[in-house]
Amino acid sequence: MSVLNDIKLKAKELLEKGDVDVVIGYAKGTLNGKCTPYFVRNANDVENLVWENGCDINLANYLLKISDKAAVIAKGCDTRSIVNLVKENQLDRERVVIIGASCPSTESCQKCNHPDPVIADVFLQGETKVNNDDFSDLESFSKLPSEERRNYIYKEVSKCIRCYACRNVCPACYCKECFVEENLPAWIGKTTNTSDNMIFHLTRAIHVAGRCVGCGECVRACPMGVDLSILNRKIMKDVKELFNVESGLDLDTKLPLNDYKEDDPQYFLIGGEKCE
Amino acid sequence: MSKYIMFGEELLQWLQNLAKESKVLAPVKEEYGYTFAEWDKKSLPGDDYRNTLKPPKDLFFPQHETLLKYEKIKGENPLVEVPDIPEDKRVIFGIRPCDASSLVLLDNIFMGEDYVDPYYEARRSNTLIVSLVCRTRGKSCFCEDLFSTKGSDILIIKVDGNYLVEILTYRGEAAFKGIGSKEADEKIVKKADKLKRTQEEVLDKDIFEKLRTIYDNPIWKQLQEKCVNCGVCTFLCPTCHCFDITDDKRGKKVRSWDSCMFASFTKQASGHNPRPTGTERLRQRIMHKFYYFPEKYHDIACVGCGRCVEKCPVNLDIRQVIEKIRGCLDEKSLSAI
Amino acid sequence: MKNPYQPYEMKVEEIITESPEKDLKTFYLSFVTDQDADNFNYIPGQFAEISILGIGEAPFGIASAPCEKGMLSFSVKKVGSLTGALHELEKGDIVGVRGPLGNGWPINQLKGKDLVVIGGGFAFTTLRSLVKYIIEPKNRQDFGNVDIVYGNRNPGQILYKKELIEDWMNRDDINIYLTIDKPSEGWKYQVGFVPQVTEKVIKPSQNAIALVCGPPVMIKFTLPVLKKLGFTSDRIYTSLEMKMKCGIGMCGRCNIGSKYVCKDGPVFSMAELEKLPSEY
Amino acid sequence: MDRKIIAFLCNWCSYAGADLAGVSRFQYPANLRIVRVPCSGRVDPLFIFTALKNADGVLVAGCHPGDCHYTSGNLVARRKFALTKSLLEFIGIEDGRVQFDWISAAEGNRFAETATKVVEDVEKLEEWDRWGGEK
Repeated sequence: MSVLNDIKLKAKELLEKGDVDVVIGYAKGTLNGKCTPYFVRNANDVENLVWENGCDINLANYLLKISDKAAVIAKGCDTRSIVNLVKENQLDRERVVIIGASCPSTESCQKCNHPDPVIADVFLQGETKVNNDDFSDLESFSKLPSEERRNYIYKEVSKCIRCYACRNVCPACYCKECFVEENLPAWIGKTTNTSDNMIFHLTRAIHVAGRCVGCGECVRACPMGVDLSILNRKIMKDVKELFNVESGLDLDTKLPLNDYKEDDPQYFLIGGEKCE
Repeated sequence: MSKYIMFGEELLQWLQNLAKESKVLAPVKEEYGYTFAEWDKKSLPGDDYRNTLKPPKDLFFPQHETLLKYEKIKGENPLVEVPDIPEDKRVIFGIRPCDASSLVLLDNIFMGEDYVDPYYEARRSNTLIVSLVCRTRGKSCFCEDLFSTKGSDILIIKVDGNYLVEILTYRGEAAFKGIGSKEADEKIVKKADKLKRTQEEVLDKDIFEKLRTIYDNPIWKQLQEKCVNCGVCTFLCPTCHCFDITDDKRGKKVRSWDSCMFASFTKQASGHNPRPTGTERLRQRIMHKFYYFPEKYHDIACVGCGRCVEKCPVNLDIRQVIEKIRGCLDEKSLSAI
Repeated sequence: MKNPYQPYEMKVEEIITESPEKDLKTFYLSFVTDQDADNFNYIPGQFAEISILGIGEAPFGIASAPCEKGMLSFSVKKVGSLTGALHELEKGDIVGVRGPLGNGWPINQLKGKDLVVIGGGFAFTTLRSLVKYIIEPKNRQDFGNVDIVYGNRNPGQILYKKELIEDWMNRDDINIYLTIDKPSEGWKYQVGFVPQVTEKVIKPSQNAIALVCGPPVMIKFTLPVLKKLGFTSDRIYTSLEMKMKCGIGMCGRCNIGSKYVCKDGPVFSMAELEKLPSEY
Repeated sequence: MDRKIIAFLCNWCSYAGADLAGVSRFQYPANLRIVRVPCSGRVDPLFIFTALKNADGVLVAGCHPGDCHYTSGNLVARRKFALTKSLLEFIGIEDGRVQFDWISAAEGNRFAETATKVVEDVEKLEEWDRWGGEK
């Protein structure tokens, strides 16, 4: 409760002083267990803010949409997305006040390594449980026969209705025109055949490689329950193992896919050594 | 038309008979929700589902479908063919009344006075709609009438463990011909009527007059603030019917669902976009459902199935949108301030 | 009833490159069968969806007139994938044509009236169709005076140059005022933007009808001029450009208010447009 | 078997290598359809995934590290390719289906060898379902 109180006080102060035009946080949603993004412009409305299990939507996304001076109430993953957006020159760090707070989620992110904000202008610490994601689930998946793995992925992506909720909620997906919408050339068919869906999901996973912070928003947003995390987490695992990078932890290092080392592994080449 | 009362066993037998000459589709539980799939013919489809994950428009206007097939032949004129128009007879059993009524709304579009979509029409004319009334409303539902008969050929209400079968159309009657079921007696009919009368109050969706005055109202900007412009609400909406047509480069002209929530929907080749931001696009969706569509076809393009409420990734609840529109100041009052 | 998605096959008979930049071409297409030619009955202002297999389909106003039997013409500016592919076509190639679609110019309302035809750039296509229709000997008596103002950035971009200068300019049953934005060597006609030229050459009128087609900025500045000349909104017509797919009022793409531009338009009076959201 | 392989070759090294293979009459199978790209860095993994909708295999080749015409295009690409290859393997795509190599302008012979190897490898694989095809 005290974290929420502090959030309200800080939000109120920022609005009253005129430091920001809007505070982006969460309010109670209309369905059980779901909170909804909330834009506070009037200091009195801070009373509607909540900070509880269900506040899981990644709010970094909204900073790209808003041109006002904004404060955002951010947990670990939101701040990591903000870090990446600043690095990619999508967001001016000076324009945003980050009210950082420990993640209140108790359910949705079992595998989160960073519930606390990595950058913040104010940090409101709460109780969190730091997990250690060892990607063991991916390792057991890898041990399945290849056909079984392929069929699983086919089965999952074939549920996709191509509503692009996964893309639109993702702070890393900010392209003005996504490859699925380009038509000169048209890269991908507009059907929901498994083949078109495969191309969409594989490409999206690779396009956010090194920038995906594993917030899980795409998984929660998917109306059809497609297992998107398996692709994203596989890439997160590889980025960590091959390039020794966890995305969005600091403002100083380059994004892993914009960077290289002379001795980066080349196991993927013909005759290259296997990756373990 | 007639009303019958049936035991579960009788209903099962009737359905099994229908299945001999028609493909019977019923809600089947899959990993992540219910979907209309071919009925196994063994036991009466259960009634423990709220609704199917995808709306039934999928069965008439599939997410993607081939409109034309073509073949390019070097040195010759290309061949263009119309694919086989679906002819198989179908029964959709257990569709919810809200969804059944959505089909009537779609008919306005695909079976209009000037043009008829042959693929949609074929499926519509080959399909018998047998709807099953919900026992209660779900937490995201806001249909006006749980017992709505619109769009159904036959409506089934569960009363005291038996089934009250209301025949609503000639097609429904034909499907019931020769069944020696008991006509429902007055007692049962009264009991069903009583159920109907105990319906709780629901959201009043009539905001037509209000919408007439608030096109330029700042409320749209406020309403869309949390919207991420994905296509969940439109794709899962039983009445949304926008589509795209593309050539797949491999001999097919394909129609696929599209959404007014996408920036690309109205963006012209020149780069000009008449609805450039989320504000215009959300306004279009709401205005279309509750103002433009009623103006043209005299009916609201929302049946209250609640799928958009349930699945919106940011909990942008259309019921709240309607409430906020109802409560907002119209242009006259705004300018008076 | 014919499957509304099935196109007629048409053969490219001739291609005229209209502009020195080569980004504007007029295609003359003939029907492959006589039966198709008989079935395709249209009025000026209607449009058709032209398709190239494997690429796609896009709407274009019909530039030919109904009296030009057996053929259709379209002027196409190269902007996107389909128009790009159209520009690659050669004589003898086959394209698909679906139509006629939409409502054309309101011919019946125009009868007995003086007409002011105002066009800008490559949007002159369906206006050419209209004028061609009007000057047909059997139709000419149905209409009053016809004044045409047609503007372009420079002389190179004028559509149907040969016809306009060699035929229309020499007729005494219509007045045509060609204009370009800035003076150019050898140019003998009007100079200035369409709205200014309109103000200069068109006489005020209480019952004439104006038909306007051109880039949005031209329309924007021409409307006040027309108002000043006494044209009320119900006597000004224009044709809207919208992204369209199906052309038959189903796909929803060209929906503005309760209208579908493809089916309820593309021709609208300004009075009608004033009642619609300005989403075009 | 007539299997189709799409080869994305960088303009400065690998494409020149293919050219040299041709000029030097080093034989390689005709199943290869070459797409010339300015740099291996231009190869968006999307190209690979999309190519596999219509082809049975993909070869991507660029300049050897250190030789990139744009200094580091292939070094940045190297990270992308590492992830792509690993992802493909993870989801059960056979090792031979998509292959990568560095081939210089002088390595006409190596180009022919690589091309032959990739075609032979793909021919040994089971028929490719083109991403599950049309559902």
